[in-house]
Amino acid sequence: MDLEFEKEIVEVERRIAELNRLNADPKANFDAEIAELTKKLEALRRSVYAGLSPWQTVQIARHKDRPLLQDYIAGMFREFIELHGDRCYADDRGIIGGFARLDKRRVMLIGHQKGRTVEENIKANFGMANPDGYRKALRLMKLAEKYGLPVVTLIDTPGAYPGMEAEARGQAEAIARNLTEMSALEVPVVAVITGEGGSGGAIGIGVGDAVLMLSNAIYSVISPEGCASILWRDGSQAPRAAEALKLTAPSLLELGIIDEIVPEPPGGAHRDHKAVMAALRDALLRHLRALASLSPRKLVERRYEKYTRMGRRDARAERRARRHEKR
Amino acid sequence: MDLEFEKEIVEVERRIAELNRLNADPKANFDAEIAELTKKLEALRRSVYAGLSPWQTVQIARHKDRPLLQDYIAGMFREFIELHGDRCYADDRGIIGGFARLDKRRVMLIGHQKGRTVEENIKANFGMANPDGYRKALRLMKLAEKYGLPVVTLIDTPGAYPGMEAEARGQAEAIARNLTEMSALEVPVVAVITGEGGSGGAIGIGVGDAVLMLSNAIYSVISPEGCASILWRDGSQAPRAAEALKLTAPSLLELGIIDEIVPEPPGGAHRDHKAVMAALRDALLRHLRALASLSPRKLVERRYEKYTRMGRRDARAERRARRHEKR
Amino acid sequence: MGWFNLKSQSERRQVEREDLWTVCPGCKAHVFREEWSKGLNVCPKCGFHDRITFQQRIDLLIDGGTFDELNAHIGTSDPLRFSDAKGPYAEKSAAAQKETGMREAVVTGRGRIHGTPVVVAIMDFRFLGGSLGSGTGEKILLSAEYALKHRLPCVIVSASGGARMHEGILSLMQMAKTCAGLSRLHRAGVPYISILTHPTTGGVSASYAMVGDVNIAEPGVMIGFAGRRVIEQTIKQKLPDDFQTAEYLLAHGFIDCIAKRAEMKDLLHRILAYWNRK
Amino acid sequence: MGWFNLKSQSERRQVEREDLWTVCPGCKAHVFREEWSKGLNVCPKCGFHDRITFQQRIDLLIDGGTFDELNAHIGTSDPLRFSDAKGPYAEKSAAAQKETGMREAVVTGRGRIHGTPVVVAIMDFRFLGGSLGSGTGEKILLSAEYALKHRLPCVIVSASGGARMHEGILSLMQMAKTCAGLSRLHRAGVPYISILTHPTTGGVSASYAMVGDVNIAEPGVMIGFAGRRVIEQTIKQKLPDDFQTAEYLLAHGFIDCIAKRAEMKDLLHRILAYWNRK
Ligand SMILES: [Zn+2]
Ligand SMILES: [Zn+2]
Repeated sequence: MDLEFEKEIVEVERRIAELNRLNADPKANFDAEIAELTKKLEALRRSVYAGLSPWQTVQIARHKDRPLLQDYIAGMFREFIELHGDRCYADDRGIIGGFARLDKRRVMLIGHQKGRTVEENIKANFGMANPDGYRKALRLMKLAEKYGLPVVTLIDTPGAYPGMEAEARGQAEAIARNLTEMSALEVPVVAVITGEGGSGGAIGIGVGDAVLMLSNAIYSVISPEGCASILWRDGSQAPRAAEALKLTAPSLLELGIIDEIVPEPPGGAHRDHKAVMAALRDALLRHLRALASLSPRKLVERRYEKYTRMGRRDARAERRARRHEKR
Repeated sequence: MDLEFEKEIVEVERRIAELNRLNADPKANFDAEIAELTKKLEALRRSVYAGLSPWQTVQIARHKDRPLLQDYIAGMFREFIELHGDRCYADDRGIIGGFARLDKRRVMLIGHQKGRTVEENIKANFGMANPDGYRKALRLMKLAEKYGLPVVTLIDTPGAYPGMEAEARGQAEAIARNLTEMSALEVPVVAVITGEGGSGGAIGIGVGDAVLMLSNAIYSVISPEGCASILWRDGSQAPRAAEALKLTAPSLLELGIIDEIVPEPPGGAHRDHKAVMAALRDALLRHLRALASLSPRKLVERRYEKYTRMGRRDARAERRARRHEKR
Repeated sequence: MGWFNLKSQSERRQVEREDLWTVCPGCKAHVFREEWSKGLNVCPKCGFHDRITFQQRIDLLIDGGTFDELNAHIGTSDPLRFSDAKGPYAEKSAAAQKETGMREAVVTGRGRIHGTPVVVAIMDFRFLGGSLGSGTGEKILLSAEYALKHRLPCVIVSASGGARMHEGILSLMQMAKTCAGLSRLHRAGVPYISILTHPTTGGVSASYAMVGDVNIAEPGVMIGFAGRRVIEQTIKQKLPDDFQTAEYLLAHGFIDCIAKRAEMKDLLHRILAYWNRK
Repeated sequence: MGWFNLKSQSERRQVEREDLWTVCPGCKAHVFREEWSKGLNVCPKCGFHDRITFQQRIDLLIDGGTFDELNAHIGTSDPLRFSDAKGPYAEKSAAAQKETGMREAVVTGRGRIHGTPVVVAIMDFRFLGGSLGSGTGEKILLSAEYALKHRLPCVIVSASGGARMHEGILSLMQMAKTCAGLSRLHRAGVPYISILTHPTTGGVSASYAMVGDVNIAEPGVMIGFAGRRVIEQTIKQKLPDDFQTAEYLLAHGFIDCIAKRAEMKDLLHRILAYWNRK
């Protein structure tokens, strides 16, 4: 299922692949055509991706070929020792975590797990964690605190699971508890929104000293569809809602919600896992290095200042947003 | 269902009641007979209860008319504000707790709940708590720590519930966690074994700066029946096991496990709730007063010393036990 | 008497009735408006605890004449310049302000509960469904900071449909912001009591409403994270009737006690007496 | 050849067989004793991780020549002068000591894991079913205290049927005693890794075995609080086959990872590398 606005890109990609196939014949020589098309493709990717609407970004952020937690674990980290369970009820598969090595830095890695196949997705509950997942995350953060390890969270969820059992076991309590505890965690926390940053389910592991965001990720208080069906009484108005919600990385940077945008390659993260992982690795290491020099006390103070400033009346964030509007 | 060794007592009680009934007739006068029988009754109670075997004590400790948690709450405490739930899964009814006032002292009261009727007992799961009960207890202890309130626990359980769901939700983890956290709780903890102190289910809320025990209560690593069926391969050997396990208050005082025996009236707590509550109230207030003067640091240090001394080779407790043997 | 006359007569009666009577949202019973108000908006038939205004709540919980409002100047902000099918958010919030006399969905201040000084934050559902906007979060945070500075117990009465979408991500951030404030309060050993009233859902339930030292709910009120309809669509089955009621949450371990409106003040006072301020 | 001759021949063959073969307690397969030992008592057919001795465990986990035993002098005590149908506990424990060469159900010491110094406590089920006696508890506690004093990670390998009834209430107290030691370790930020082997039940599962920073189990092993039979009698229904297995506990959130015997040392080493000792 290709995206509408990617059609032209996909067509050129298809032609290049075709020519490459023909080129395998020693008698053929399509080198010139391939070179030209490749140039064209790059220009096309740049121009399409430079002009994405918020709603198109939503679709990229949810793209099935986008790197998932398991891809980052395999491609970006040098080791992963998964630690299971919340020591209370279950080992949720919507959020997983464990010890991991990023280059030479050791971290506690926690992230939402989505699947690529239907089976994987059912197991991971489509990245929608249960309260047990948030409680496991908190347990691992507390372990990281004991071991003096920085925490890295990778966020990619449509939201916390809205199920009956999830309510019965306290989805609200689990998220509220995490927000409360993360605000005072005495080790560095770097959160990365890699795909969908879906509301409470995202911020439930998303309170960070540094919050990074891939350039085509989204982060929102509600899905555009949900917002549209409530405020426009018409789910098909999702593109307008996406626009209004300011859920793209540049808007969120302006609003002071995120600290840095990690650029995806032209054509999006789903076209080049390696490139986006290289960029993310560099950004993560840079932030981890900087945060490592701060004392636990200082870290907690800074994090408190950071979050309590958000949405403060007459605060910088609001002024910034207005400046952005005027442009 | 009267106890065999109480038969004579019950018979005299019955006769006194009968005479009192007849005495209601203004023409009758059995005052002298009643006085004599009352004297006899008291002597009888004293002699029977002075010579109870451990197995007889087990039966008294389990007596259905013995005061239960709800009786202490109604009869000994001046206020009780029940606080429900473990903030995770359930509000267990096998352990309940809340703010309570003992005379003018404010405490966090936590205890096992048994029922007197079948319905009550089903609701309270016969005093056998689930993991949620132990987790609720811990939550309330942590709240007590925050509020600077001493904790009073009343222990009366056959044991932690051995059910499938209880295992699935981590009965072992819940008890282990409580032992770990209680050892470092920064407020005074006074534990009272009021009836059955059943193994892990008892110590799961029983780590105290002072551990008191009613004179006919029991406290054991395993029920005499269970011990007999394992070590004698014959459940009917429970009386011998009860003897061997040293589960009565005087033995436990000698072994250094408990700090004080709270005397029940002759005839047992089930014959006079008021008397045993008066004695327990006095003992509790005395210990709470003494512990209130200790700093949190000192409290935790003392508690650590107390528990790490238990069963220490060449420790005082063992020497005491030997001295007791020789008598 | 013509048909139109009949109609207008019946219409008039209905208007009179609406003036005199209130229909209970719980059991649909008709109750004299006077009785309804005297009963603190609690239905005398079914016990439903209907919404009340912040002023009624203050009168109910705080000793007369002791309430001093704090941060009254803080109102709504419109960081996204948000506009939906019904027009700009700015107009919507201005209308809400005019209608309620409030500048945000919460009123905060200090006062006394049977003589005990406290900091209190009271949400009012009339103001944009008690939604959690930046101003709401700011006032909650400042309440927690004031409580910390003066070592006073903090009491928050929640009534909210959840996050305020019109403020987008900044609304979401109020969850982290308010919890950060309460976390400091907790670490300093200062009490925080959460009172959950009808309804307390979404982002408010998933932040400050759920992390009280003691969580107290009014009977029968709705408390939950996700909406009932969303859940039914997700799991494709009907939910039990008592789902997401205060009683359901108590049984599942998240609510400490349920107290009737008329008993709430006494209960608060009794609970706060257990704090040994050092 | 008479009947008696046949019989004695078959008997002889069986003895030879018992010498050469081991029967797997998991799948009842016959495995060459040599293969069985070489495979670290793990069944090559079904993967069952059978019990091993403390010495085998030391060889498995600790770098050769680095193990220094601590508190070897601590043995059993008999505070109750306990005696049951089979005679005095004192005789029973003396026999166990003679049979195993151990003085208690746990051996403790310091050693290195791929060079990383650790304190280790290793239970051996052969000694009175790995039961938790006062001496066991004492050695566990002293291990934790040694680890705290020298800021060394503490590793405890559990294998136990539970409390040691013959020491009565003092056995129960070992649960509180060992957890008190581990609580101090935890507060000081020193790692504690718990390894759960077959079986880890009763009082040991409800104390130190369950409160590791990381709880690692060998595959398929039995872990639980109450005994299977007791539970079946209580709930009056059959339990699922995988009940109380390591895999069951992992799915229910109580075990961090499951590691095969041969991989345990490497895993421990890798985990301990994540501790930033300050
Ligand atoms: Zn009604
Ligand atoms: Zn096998």
